[in-house]
Amino acid sequence: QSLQDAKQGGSMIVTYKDDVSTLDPAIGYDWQNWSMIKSLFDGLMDYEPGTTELRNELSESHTISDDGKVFTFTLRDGPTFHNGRKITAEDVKYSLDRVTDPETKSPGAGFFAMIEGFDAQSAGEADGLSGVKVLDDRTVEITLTRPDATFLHVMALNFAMVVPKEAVEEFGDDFGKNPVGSGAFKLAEWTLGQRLVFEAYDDYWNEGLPKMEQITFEIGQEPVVALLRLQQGQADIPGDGIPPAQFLEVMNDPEQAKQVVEGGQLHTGYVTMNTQMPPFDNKQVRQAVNMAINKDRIVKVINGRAIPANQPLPPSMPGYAEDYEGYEFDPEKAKELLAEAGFPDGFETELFVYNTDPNPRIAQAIQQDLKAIGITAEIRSLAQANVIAAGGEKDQAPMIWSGGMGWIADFPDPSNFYGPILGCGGAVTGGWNWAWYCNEELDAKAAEADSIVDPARAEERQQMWREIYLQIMEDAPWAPVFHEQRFTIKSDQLGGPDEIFADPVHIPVHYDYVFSKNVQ
Amino acid sequence: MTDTPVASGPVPVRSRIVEVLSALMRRPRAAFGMAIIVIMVFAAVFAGWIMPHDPFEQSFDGLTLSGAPLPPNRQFWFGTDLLGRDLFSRLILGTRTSLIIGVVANGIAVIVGAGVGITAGYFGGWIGAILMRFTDLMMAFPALLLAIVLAAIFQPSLMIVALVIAMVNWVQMSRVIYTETRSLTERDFIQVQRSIGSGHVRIILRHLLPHLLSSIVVFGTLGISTTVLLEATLSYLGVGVRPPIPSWGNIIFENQTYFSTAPWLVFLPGAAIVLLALAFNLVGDALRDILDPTLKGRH
Amino acid sequence: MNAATDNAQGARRPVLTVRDLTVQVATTEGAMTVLDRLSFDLFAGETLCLAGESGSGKSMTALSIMGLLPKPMCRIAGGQIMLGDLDLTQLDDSGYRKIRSARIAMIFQEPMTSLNPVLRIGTQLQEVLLEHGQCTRRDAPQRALQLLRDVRLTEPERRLRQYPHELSGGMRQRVMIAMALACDPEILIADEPTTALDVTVQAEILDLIRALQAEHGTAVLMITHDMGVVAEMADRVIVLRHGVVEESAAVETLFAAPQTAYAQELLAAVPRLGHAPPRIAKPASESVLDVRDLVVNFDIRGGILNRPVARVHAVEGVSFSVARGETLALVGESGCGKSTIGKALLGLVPWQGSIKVAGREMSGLSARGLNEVRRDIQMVFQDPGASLDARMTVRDQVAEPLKVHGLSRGSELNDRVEWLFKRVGLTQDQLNRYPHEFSGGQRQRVCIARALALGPKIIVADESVSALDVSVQAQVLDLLRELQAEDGISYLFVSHDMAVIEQMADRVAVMRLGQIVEHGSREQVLQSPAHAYTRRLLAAVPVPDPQHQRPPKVIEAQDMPSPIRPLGDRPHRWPQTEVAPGHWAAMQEASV
Amino acid sequence: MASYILRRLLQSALILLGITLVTFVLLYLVPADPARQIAGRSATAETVANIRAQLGLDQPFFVQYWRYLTGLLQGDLGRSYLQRTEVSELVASRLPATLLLMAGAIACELALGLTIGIIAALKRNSRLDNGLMIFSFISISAPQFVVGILLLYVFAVKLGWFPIGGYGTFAHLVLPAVTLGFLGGGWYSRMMRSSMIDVLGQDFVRTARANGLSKWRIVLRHVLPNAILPIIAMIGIDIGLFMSGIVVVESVFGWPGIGQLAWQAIQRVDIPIIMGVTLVSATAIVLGNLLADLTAPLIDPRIKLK
Ligand SMILES: Nc1ncnc2c1ncn2[C@@H]1O[C@H](COP(=O)(O)OP(=O)(O)OP(=O)(O)O)[C@@H](O)[C@H]1O
Ligand SMILES: Nc1ncnc2c1ncn2[C@@H]1O[C@H](COP(=O)(O)OP(=O)(O)OP(=O)(O)O)[C@@H](O)[C@H]1O
Ligand SMILES: [Mg+2]
Ligand SMILES: [Mg+2]
Repeated sequence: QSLQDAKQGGSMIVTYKDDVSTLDPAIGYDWQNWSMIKSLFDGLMDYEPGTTELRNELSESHTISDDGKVFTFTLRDGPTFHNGRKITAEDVKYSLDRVTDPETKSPGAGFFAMIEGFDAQSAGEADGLSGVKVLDDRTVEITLTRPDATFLHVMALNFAMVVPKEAVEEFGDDFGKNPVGSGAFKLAEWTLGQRLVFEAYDDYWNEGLPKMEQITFEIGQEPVVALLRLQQGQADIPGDGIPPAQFLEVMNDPEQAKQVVEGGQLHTGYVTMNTQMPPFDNKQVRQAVNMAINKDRIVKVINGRAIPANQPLPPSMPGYAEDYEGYEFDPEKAKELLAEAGFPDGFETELFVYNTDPNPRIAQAIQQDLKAIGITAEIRSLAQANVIAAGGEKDQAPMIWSGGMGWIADFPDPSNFYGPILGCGGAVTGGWNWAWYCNEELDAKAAEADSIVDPARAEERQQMWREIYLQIMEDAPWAPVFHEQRFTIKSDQLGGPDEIFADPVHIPVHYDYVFSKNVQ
Repeated sequence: MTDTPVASGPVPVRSRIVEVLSALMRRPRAAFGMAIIVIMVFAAVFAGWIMPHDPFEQSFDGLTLSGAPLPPNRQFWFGTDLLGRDLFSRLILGTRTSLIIGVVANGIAVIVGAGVGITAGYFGGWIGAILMRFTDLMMAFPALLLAIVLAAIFQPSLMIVALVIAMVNWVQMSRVIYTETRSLTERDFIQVQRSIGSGHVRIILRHLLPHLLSSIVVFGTLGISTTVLLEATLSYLGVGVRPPIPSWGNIIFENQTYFSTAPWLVFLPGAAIVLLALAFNLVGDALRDILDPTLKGRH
Repeated sequence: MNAATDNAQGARRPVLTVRDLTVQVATTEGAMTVLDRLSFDLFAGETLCLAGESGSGKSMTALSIMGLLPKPMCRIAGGQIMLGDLDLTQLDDSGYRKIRSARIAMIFQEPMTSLNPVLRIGTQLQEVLLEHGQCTRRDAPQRALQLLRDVRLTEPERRLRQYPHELSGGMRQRVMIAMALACDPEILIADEPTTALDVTVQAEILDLIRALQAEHGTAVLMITHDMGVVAEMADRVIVLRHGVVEESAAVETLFAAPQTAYAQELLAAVPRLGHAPPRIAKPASESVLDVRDLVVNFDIRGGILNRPVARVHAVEGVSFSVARGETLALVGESGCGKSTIGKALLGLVPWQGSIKVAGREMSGLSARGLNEVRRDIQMVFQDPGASLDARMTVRDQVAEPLKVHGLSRGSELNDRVEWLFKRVGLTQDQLNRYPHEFSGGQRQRVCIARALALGPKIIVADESVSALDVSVQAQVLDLLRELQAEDGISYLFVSHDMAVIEQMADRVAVMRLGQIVEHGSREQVLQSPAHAYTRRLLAAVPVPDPQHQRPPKVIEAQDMPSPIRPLGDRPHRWPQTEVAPGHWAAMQEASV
Repeated sequence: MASYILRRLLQSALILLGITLVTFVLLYLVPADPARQIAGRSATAETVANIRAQLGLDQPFFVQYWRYLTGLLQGDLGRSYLQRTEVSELVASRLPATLLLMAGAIACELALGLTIGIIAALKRNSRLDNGLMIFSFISISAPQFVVGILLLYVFAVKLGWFPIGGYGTFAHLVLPAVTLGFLGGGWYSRMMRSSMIDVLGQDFVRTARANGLSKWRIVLRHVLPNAILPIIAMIGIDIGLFMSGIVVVESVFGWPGIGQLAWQAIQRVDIPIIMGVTLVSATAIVLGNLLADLTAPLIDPRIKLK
């Protein structure tokens, strides 16, 4: 059954443990609401389903000026909001102004820093972004302060999605509970703490989509129970994935394993080492840690749900260095390095970790590996907020295991792994650069790479990023441990190509494209 | 009256403690409880000698190829945990933490609870009012929040978790004891003590306490299970013992989702907790029977 | 003499036959026989009294018949209890259930605790009726009401809806009787039904039992140690001692010519009003206790701020003094404030006024000072059961005051405790027992021993001999007098037994509603009572002589005038007039 | 009575004030900056400062607290930082489920606890009593998660008698309530046993027996009401416990109660939600205790409310 011919209709049930926090595209920023918002709203740009290739969405086409600073988008004629009103260029400007308005308190505002007038806007001194101009009903022109290769990715972020002014003004702060967008689905029901129901938007501009007539999100159930319900045919997708406890059981049962789709993820799990805190201010120590960690064993401990990592970028990310070998697992050599660095007997330190399974377990495995080279790491297993807070202080957390809070890319571009988490900008109090690594040379090189907007020079840009990350590996502020793989289990009734179920940006599935075999 | 007095004449003044202890040992159930307690204390103190494996060793052959823990077998009597460590050794080492929590911390909570309850009930008046409102306040106190704050501010340690438990767990006890003390204080025999000139401390310890023993035993032993499990929650939030140090509670807590695939990881530490609580209950019940003469001969 | 007794002399079959009843209790030292081959018959319509010293096994007999011996400590070791053709000792629990209340009913010693505190009177009555199929559910309330009328409770409709604690002791005892009579039983067992009550109420209850017995023809097994009650109630008497029958005879025979030595001793010990030996008037000495204008109020709180809204005027302006070696008796109806005075003297309740003990003013004393004073004044509490700690051996409890004040320790302490025990007539082997292993009277002796421990100058004895049988009572009274003679101890002697008072007191104060209404020397008050209430009190005293019987006059139980008053409404203090030198009385009081 | 309630409510208001203060202090001490969490990774320091100012987090402690209190008096619990929803709405949406589960759980606890406690007291020191004691300790020591899933597996998945989690009908309520009842029943049964034994030794029980009442009548009508008082005090305490949420059972059964909300908020340091939930559960505890104190005189008329 090919995707194109699949008939529309049918329904499915997705379960989640945690509450859906908000469906406001300017605010929602967790992996749960990220793809829900994608189905409710549309932006100017998007990705081809199941891939990381950009494509036009609400815009019919776009042009980039030669200096790479002016982007002109032409809107499609036809798309309407769920309230029936046609989308105009004004809406695009309103949406961008809104997300950057400090009143909105959007966690994504910083992504738009390259747009002209952003500084004034975020300081609350302007009436909108001066760089965003409405040329006519269907044309928007956006001017940047510097050429930026990632800009089109930024326009594909949820934060850039188009919202209708009248609805935002009507609902005010509660817009996130009463979203009105232009996506393939519209919100039909939201019972707090229990369920959300999405219904297909009949007037969706993209003919033939969505496939499902209705999606119900059921909230508040333990993943273990969600799996039971799936097995009983009462749910179609456990949104939180296969619970670690049941993973082997599922995979060892051919019947169930058949229903599992495996895919890569733009994810890296790593240990940060605070380069400002002794003894991690010593490069050799950091390198020793890199050599001490037995990544294969850790992958085994999490039942092979990941592949070992040797660099910050995940394999499917452009710029990934295929031929780079990384630090190999060699406790002996690690010990030598430590001795060279002046710690023949090792030292004591702390390893911070977010307290949800399997992170404390992974931390314990790392702990044992470090023990083998003489480093005694006390584990501090804390609530997420506390770990983040500790990482943001210069002298709090010598080591942090990133699991559970780690970097899943916002968009598939190598630059996304640098800025706030490895660049100097993030190495400030309250920042996200927990390694407190700041290499100004690399910062300059990163800026240079990002100013290459010409698609023809993409290869060159990737090369530059590769060099940046290899230099980082040389300095070793991180010890990359693994890249998580995604395993999505689905019910028999769901149809669609495997990529849909392992979409790199839509987690767990690309809701618009899943169809029901029941109605075929 | 054909009274058959066996021992008339002065009774030798024996140490009360020895007397109670020997009375305990004469009851099979209490002796059984004592034995369990002794064994557990022994295990806690001499863990280093008893443990068959290194409890922290994530041994290579402790996991299957696909990374599953091993069920009980000849090498690992109680099986292994998710990191391939020997569960039996971890349980033995965990006895330390769990005894400190379940017995010491819970014991402190019991003492504080009983203390506050008795004081409030015995003195009444504004002292009682203040103490009881304070109890109400503590009852509504967000303990988990306190845990998070402490976790972030202090270095986590067993002391802190014991402190938190002692701080939050005395409340129920105090309320129940308060009510009982209130009615006991009204009774004549306490009035008599006051008329004799007994001090407050003497009245409380010698005359009120024995009457409250039965509630204290009930709450104290029930508290063992709850605090041992509470420790796991608190450790999870980062106040308590740090991995890889085991405690019965955190072994259960870490592994509870695995109970269908690796039941030994949940049921064995669970059994240890039940056994500990049961042992204290058996001893406590017997103690109460011994100290409560009205129940004598009723078993 | 009533008609039923005459019938009993005929050859009628007894309703209850007890043969060779032996009861044992388990103690730490092994089984102990408390009833030894006891045999007697009970005939329809007659009243059989079980008399005898405290601890002789009277209550055990009653409990054996009811099948209520506390299990598993006590057991029937042999013998038969025949109810008609039925051997009760062979019955199982469900068999017994059909007998209890339906054929044999019992009134217990303590009316205060024998009713379920959480159920209404009506409910408890109806329950019994329904359980034994005495009436239909529809008729039950009506029958219950009738029962309350039968026992002459005032306002029976209201009582049905009340809870036990809302009734006075006398009323509760009437309810107990109503309950016992609910199923018209053949046999009624009454275990000291009036010990806890004051004389006037006692007279009412006894009259009531007699009247009901006449109406229903019930056989009554009455247990008492009060020979006055025996004389007034019994047709036949069995005297028990140490679990064996000493003497069994018709009441007239027994009183006229007791056969056994024990019975003779018992009867000789009976205090008789007007027969007390004259007391030698003591030379006026310094007063040990001096009370001026004592007021004890209990606030009843309420309202949002928990302010006092009303006040119990338990003691209202009482003044008296007790000289060294003197005994002042306090009499008065239940609830008039006698015990409260005692508690105030020991600083157990807040009070106003002035109390001087051995010349030291009590008000404003620190805790330490108060303890000093307490060595000079001690109290024997009214309820011996409640005033002993159930979790402590009596040895420890008697030793407690000595330890508290650090007076003696070690073997000296032991000797002292043993000496105290001996003095109150208890034996060595009882030292290490717990309170519940004693009979009521034995407990009272323990309490006296405890009060004596500190060697006080004055003892407040609150109904201290009420639960003692006459012989022991006489012993204890002798003891008290002996102490007085030797050490010059003074007593504030609270009692309702006029005969005892006559024996003990130098002076008597009669109380009513928190005030003293009459006050004078023993002879003045008892022989020429000036106040109407005193006269009524004296009239209610049972006379230990079967020939002398008061005509039954059943009085209805009434609510007492209440000492509770709204704030600011002080009770009127009755002015006193001196009717004779040293004899004061409140004269113009209408509501007597 | 009315004035008693009023007085207690006044006191309760003070306690609640105390609780808000303590909670506020604690939250003030938590080293996690809500502004940073709101601002996200891409934010600059200025943006964060800006947000902090908007939320008033840059104000001194007492100003913040005063603001919260004045808001509270106007019925404004504030807005969740991370969910951006009115806290009152979030709490209100979960309150019915919590109350329902609480009622169900207490009913189960009582049913189980009283039955076991009574039987154990009547048959004390028998083999049955021992068995029941072991059962009680197992039930107290059992992890909620395991009990919940086992029940779910047996009664919902295998036997199909009940739905696999969810909320709505009576059938949904049964399993979570039974799970909690199983756990709490252990407590109640031990307490019940000990207080039953006390009451069984009292005089009026002897009177009832002397009146020939049947065994069960004595137990149920005479002993039970006298023995149940400590249990009632316990229920008061329990209400509070349940109101602050039973996270594990809620998430096993997908029950939309307050516990999950609270747990998530605590993990994320979402201050307004934590404050709101704490306030609600504190209120429940205070009311629960009041309720227990008000019930006591209905059962034991000797108890006077003072
Ligand atoms: N549980 C017990 N253990 C040991 N001895 C007991 C126990 N109960 C009662 N006795 C003893 O049994 C004897 C008879 O007691 P019982 O209560 O029948 O006396 P009584 O004649 O009713 O005395 P009183 O007039 O004081 O009530 C007493 O010597 C008492 O000490
Ligand atoms: N703590 C108290 N609070 C309130 N009222 C009390 C208190 N103690 C005693 N009373 C009341 O004070 C009055 C006097 O009581 P008290 O015990 O002194 O009487 P009594 O003369 O000893 O009676 P009895 O002969 O029955 O022992 C009674 O009405 C009683 O209800
Ligand atoms: Mg008796
Ligand atoms: Mg009195």
